[in-house]
Amino acid sequence: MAGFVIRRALGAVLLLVVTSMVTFAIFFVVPRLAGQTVDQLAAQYVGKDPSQAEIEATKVKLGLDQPITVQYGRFVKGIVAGREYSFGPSTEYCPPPCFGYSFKTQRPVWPDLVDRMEVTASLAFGASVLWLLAGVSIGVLSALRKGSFFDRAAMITALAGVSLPIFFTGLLSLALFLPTGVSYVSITDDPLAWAKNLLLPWITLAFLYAALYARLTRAGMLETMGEDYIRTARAKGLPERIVVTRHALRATLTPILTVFGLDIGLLLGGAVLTESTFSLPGIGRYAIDAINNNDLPQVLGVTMLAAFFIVVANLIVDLLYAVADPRVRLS
Amino acid sequence: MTSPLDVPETATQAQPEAVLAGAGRAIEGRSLGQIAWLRLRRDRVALAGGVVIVVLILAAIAAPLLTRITGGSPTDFHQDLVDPTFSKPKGEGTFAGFSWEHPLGVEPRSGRDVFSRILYGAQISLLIGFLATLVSVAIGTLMGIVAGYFGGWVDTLISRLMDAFLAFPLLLFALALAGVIPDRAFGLSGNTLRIAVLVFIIGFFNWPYIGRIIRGQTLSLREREFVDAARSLGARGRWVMFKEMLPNLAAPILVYSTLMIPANILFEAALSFLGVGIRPPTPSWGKMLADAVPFYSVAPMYLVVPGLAIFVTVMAFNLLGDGLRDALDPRAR
Amino acid sequence: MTAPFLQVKDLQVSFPTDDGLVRSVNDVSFGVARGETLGIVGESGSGKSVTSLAIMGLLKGAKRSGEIWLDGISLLDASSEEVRKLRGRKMAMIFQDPLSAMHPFYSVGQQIIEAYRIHHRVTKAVARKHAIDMLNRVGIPRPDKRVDDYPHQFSGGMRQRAMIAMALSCDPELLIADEPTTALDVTVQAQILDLIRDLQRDFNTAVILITHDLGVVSELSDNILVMYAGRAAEYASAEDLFTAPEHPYTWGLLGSMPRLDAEPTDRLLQIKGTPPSMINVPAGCAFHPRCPYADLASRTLVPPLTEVAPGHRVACHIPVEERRRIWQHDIRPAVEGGR
Amino acid sequence: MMMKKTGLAAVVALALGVTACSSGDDKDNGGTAEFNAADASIVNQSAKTGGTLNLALSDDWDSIDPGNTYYAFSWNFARLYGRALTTFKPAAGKDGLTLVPDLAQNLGEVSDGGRTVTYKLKPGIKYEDGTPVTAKDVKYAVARTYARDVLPNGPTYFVDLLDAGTYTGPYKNTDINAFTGIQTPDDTTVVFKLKQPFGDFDFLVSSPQTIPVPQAKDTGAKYQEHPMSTGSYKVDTYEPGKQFVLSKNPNWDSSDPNRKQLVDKIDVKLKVNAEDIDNRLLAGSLDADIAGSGMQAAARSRVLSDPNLKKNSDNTFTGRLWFFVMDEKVAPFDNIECRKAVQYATDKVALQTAYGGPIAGGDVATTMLPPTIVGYQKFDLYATPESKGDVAKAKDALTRCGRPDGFETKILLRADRPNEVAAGEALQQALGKVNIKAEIRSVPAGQYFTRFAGAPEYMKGNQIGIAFHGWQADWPTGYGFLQQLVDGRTIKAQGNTNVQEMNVPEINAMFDKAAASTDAKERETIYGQIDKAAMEHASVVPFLYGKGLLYRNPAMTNVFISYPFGMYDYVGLGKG
Repeated sequence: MAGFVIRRALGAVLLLVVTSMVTFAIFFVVPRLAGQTVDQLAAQYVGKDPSQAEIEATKVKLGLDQPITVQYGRFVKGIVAGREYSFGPSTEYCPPPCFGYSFKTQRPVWPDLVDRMEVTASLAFGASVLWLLAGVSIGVLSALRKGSFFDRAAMITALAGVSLPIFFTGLLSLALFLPTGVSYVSITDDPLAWAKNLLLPWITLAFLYAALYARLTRAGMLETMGEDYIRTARAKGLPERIVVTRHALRATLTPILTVFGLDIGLLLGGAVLTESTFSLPGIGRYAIDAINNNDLPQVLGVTMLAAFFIVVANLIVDLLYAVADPRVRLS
Repeated sequence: MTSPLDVPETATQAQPEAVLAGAGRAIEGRSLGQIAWLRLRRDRVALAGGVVIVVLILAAIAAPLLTRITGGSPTDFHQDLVDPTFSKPKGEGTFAGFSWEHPLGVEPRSGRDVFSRILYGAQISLLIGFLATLVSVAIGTLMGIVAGYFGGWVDTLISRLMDAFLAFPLLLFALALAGVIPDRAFGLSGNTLRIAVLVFIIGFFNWPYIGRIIRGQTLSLREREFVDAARSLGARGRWVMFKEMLPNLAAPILVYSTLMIPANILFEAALSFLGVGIRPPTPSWGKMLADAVPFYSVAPMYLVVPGLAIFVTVMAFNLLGDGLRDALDPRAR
Repeated sequence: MTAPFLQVKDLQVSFPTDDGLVRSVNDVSFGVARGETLGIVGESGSGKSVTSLAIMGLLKGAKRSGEIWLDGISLLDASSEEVRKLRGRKMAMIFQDPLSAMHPFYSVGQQIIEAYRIHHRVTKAVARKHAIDMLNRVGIPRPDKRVDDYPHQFSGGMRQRAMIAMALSCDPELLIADEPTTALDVTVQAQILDLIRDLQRDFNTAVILITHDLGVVSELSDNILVMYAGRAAEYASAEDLFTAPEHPYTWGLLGSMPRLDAEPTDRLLQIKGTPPSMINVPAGCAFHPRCPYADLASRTLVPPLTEVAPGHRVACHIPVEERRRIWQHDIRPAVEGGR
Repeated sequence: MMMKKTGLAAVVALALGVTACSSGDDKDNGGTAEFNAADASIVNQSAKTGGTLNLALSDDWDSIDPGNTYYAFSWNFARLYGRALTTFKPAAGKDGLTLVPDLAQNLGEVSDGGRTVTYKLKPGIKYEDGTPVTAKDVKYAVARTYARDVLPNGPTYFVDLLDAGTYTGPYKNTDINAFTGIQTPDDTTVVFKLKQPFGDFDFLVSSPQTIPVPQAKDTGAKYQEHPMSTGSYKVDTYEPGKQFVLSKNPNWDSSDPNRKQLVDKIDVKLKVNAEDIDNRLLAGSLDADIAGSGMQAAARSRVLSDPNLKKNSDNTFTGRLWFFVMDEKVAPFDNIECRKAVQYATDKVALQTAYGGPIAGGDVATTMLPPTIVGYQKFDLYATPESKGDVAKAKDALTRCGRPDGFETKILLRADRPNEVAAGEALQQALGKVNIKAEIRSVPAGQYFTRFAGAPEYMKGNQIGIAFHGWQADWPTGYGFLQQLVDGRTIKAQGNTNVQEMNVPEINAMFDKAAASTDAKERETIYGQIDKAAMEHASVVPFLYGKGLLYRNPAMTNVFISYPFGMYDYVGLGKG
């Protein structure tokens, strides 16, 4: 087991390193290939009417004068060990994980990300509770009453759910229920307002995922209910209730847990569309703004954070899977 | 006369378990495709999806004809039909702006005909949906077969690659890439280039989904006798993969292609919604939704119409895809 | 003589499907007494497994008719809750593939304990003790350790032993073993069969042994029912069936028996063609497309199951004398020549 | 491209046909709440103190460091916590365009043929911590804006204008004496040394870049976390990207005629969703939208259709001009007749409707100078019926251009600005009627001026004939508005704002003449001439004088539109 954990953890780290390289390459190399010069990039952050000298100075400040390998090295060093940054008269140490300072706002990226994290996490976790409850229970009921009116209605609704773009359901629900829009209130400021404001985004997001999970659960449940060991359980004389809960559900939910972990990991890296639709200042919106502003430290920070969540979610899921499924743990 | 219980070359072994799978086929002489079609024909919901898709495709192709009958070109302004102060179509009520000439109303600012924009938007959505799927399926199938067939380090490498792809925040990358499309590249320019790049981005980022499925199928196919037979006859890897295995993968490829098209249509809509789609004034559904955002309280139908267009299209493909899967793989029911 | 412990009369089982009603079992009758073993033999789809599941009440969505009496209780008339209480306690079942038949997430011990505690109000500790005893009983070494292992940690044979321990944990009076040895290699097969025989003796259990392999039932069974396409083809005592089989299908099965003393591949006697689809059963005698002796009657009329000797019933259109002649002159030498 | 605006009130009143004669009269009586009341009068005049002023911004602030900010609202707001040498008179209507001394005792004393401008500081002005403000602090404040790698946001007028050699700011060389652009003979005298005369210099020093900064407290890019206040309020808490709170500055000189200190606290929330701002405004939990850019469609329609709400709103000029330019270096726009064809073909009403209509978009424009800028004169060189375009005249021009069958070109605009895209599509439509086939090319806003429209090489290389442009003056005079747009000597390889590459020696000379003139009236006349001359060149198609619908919480007191900034004046507000 320890070997397994270490192996998976090493794999995760490797994946993160690869991700960071690819991200770096995409955001540094591709714009160059598309014709953007480093001068133009730097000029974006000098303000109005920059002189060549000012552009050069800005390039030095942003580190854009260095070869890409050096820039990448600095980037990695910042994350691992932190970096020193000059603010004119003062120099400040940016502690790890240091994703650098935004070209545009000149604020360190990491605290901003942490800030945004609260919004995205609130959105993701709130919605996930709803969709797990709704999706799994509907999926199980559908599977148990396969072919019934409930099953048909639920599955058509679920298919509709996965067929609706979230920005459409989001906007529609805003237009119908909350034309004034949503504004995020921190849970620490006012938990009630927090929940009230997030309710609509939660439901919208949960609708999509609940639809996915209902389909997934139903399929998994049907497959499990056809397994030999379910027949064995019945042959032992177990009441159907126990067959369903202790035997079928346990086996069905384990792979769903995997999917769930990955979905949460993906969402924590920024619910781009949901946040855009509801104007929620989360990681996803931050990412879009960063990309639109060409703000490389922000882009790198947010991409790495998103990749980190996905990779860590993967890792946790793997480990949880090992806990849940003795075949994985003990082989 | 030989004894009836002798062992003729062609006889099936009386080890009964091994032959069950082929039972239906041998006796009824129906191909898997025929069975699937029989099943599909009974699935009214899936058929309805198929009919909607056919109608949509025809409508998209015939868009110039259809719009000539109604409101004209998707880019013509009719600002006499909009109220400039409130940025909404003239008239009262939810369906303000709807008329015979403009059966789905007009845009709040420009007065452009929504119906024709929807039809022309269908061209973009369907085109990108189909082509991107083609790209995904091509890459995914190739990688999946190679990984599944060769196994070993090739499989490990490709599988890790797929993991890595799934670990990337793809939407962000797609946004970043689509945001830097140059004006001219690969001998293409303008919207042709944009469509090509969108197809590539969407297709390229989605191949691991189908790749995983094909890999799994290949792994199980590899254990089947006919592959062994081909190999023992000296067939080389490429031959076995593409002449022996590929035809047997047709069913899953068909099913998952059908299910990928709607996903890709949604992806395109999302990119357009976020502002990196086709250039104006060419209409696309996602862009229409994005355009509707500031007006959703004053001109709600402007939001609802493109949203429903996406919904109906995606739903139709999903229904058909589900139906196909049920028909081709009854166990998945 | 009183009614046997298990009495099945004119059992019919049918499933509604997209392609119409499929009749998986037709007019099958048999009885099994305590301490007695019935072997049911047939290819896949012959209805043998469906028959056993019909007895257990484990068929979902199937229509059953006829009669099934277990120790004086009519299983077809009893409520599903009553039948559930009988399952595990009065009748138990062993399945073909113990790996897939045991829940992968629970230890072997947990699964035996669960089976025991459903029918006995005892503490977990007591049930655990019982589980260890049962594992010991079925010959699993160091049962106090292995009780906490998971199914996938057992070897195939051990798993089947554990499965048997689980099935027998509540002292059932009827044990149905559905292909208990198919998934095992030959030496282990023999051990498991020995185990079943020993346990049957100890517990005085009625056993139904279902298999496609005549070899398996040959030594264990008192009576043998050969099924084909959902119908009884031949029903006889084990001795009669092996010495004087009367149905061409039985002959085929005899010919295809793998034996320890022979190279199996080159001397197997085989039956031409494939088993019929239950969706589209051939008219008349279902076996006629594969039967070299088929005549017009075979193709049009379903042969009735008729008694040709005491306790020996056959469903075949070939006149009795003709059958016996073919057996004696053509088949027997071929089969025994193989021996 | 961000800055301020101004209005010549009398002209404005004529142009608008509203409050025609009231602008001068009402302001002392105080206006009552009615539609557009704050445009020409001070609404709810009151000296009542106490309460909290709640403001919100849907965006992020570039910086609240007075030396590092370039938004109009920010320059307006910065006056709450900092006093520049001059500022605008706190008055409604055209009076508000009047420059008055603030930190200085008087407006600039010009000497040395216009190359030296001297200001005397008012005595006794202190920072929030009680330390006195000295002339050196003003010098330092300007000097630090030279460090563009540290403080990149502000404008570069001082860098361009002051005679300071290759000075690069006080961070690499901390000796402030190295900066020769400003001399401080004593603690109260600030002497600017200019390379050449600059007529609007008093306007220039009204920018927050002259708000004094004590060198000892300067933390460079981090100074925004706590700028030292000289105004009536000081920054209490500042959470970047979230909010900040201002409270009364106890060391503020209460004899300051330009400010009030009525409310106890000013609370600013950042990154609040725009719909939510409107919603809270209407609910009264918010007093004003700090950006002053106008309400969104939903709230707009609510306000305009409800008289009780409408009376608390003002439809004001934002000081912006929206226009298209034709690159004179890209064929066929190197031919003035082809440019005129576009001028005549353009349907400005269609553009107006596309850009948001008369309330949210603005008034149809025919000149480059908006009505709220000193120097505005009304004229229309390319008049068409109802401003809806004239196909016949356009075709005539095309024929004269030698392109009777039209031509193909491209329209460049910013993809992430829906109004802009809509306007581009409207122009495309109008041009299509005269067979000018224009393809729309949309690019990311962030690099519009560094890489696309602002890079002549890109324009020429990609044969971009037409580009969208929007402009707001850094100070409300013709020079402040026009110089960066039409002075041919400002054309540069990137960051170019003279996108049409107009380089006409006569026009360039007029700017020099205006700069050298010490007579404000004469300057005003020249600005009008420049506007006309530029329009005659036909490469700029102005179509909208930007407007927005602002909403004022009826509980606010002393509310009026500041013409220089095109939004409510923030320094005198109170709560009733």
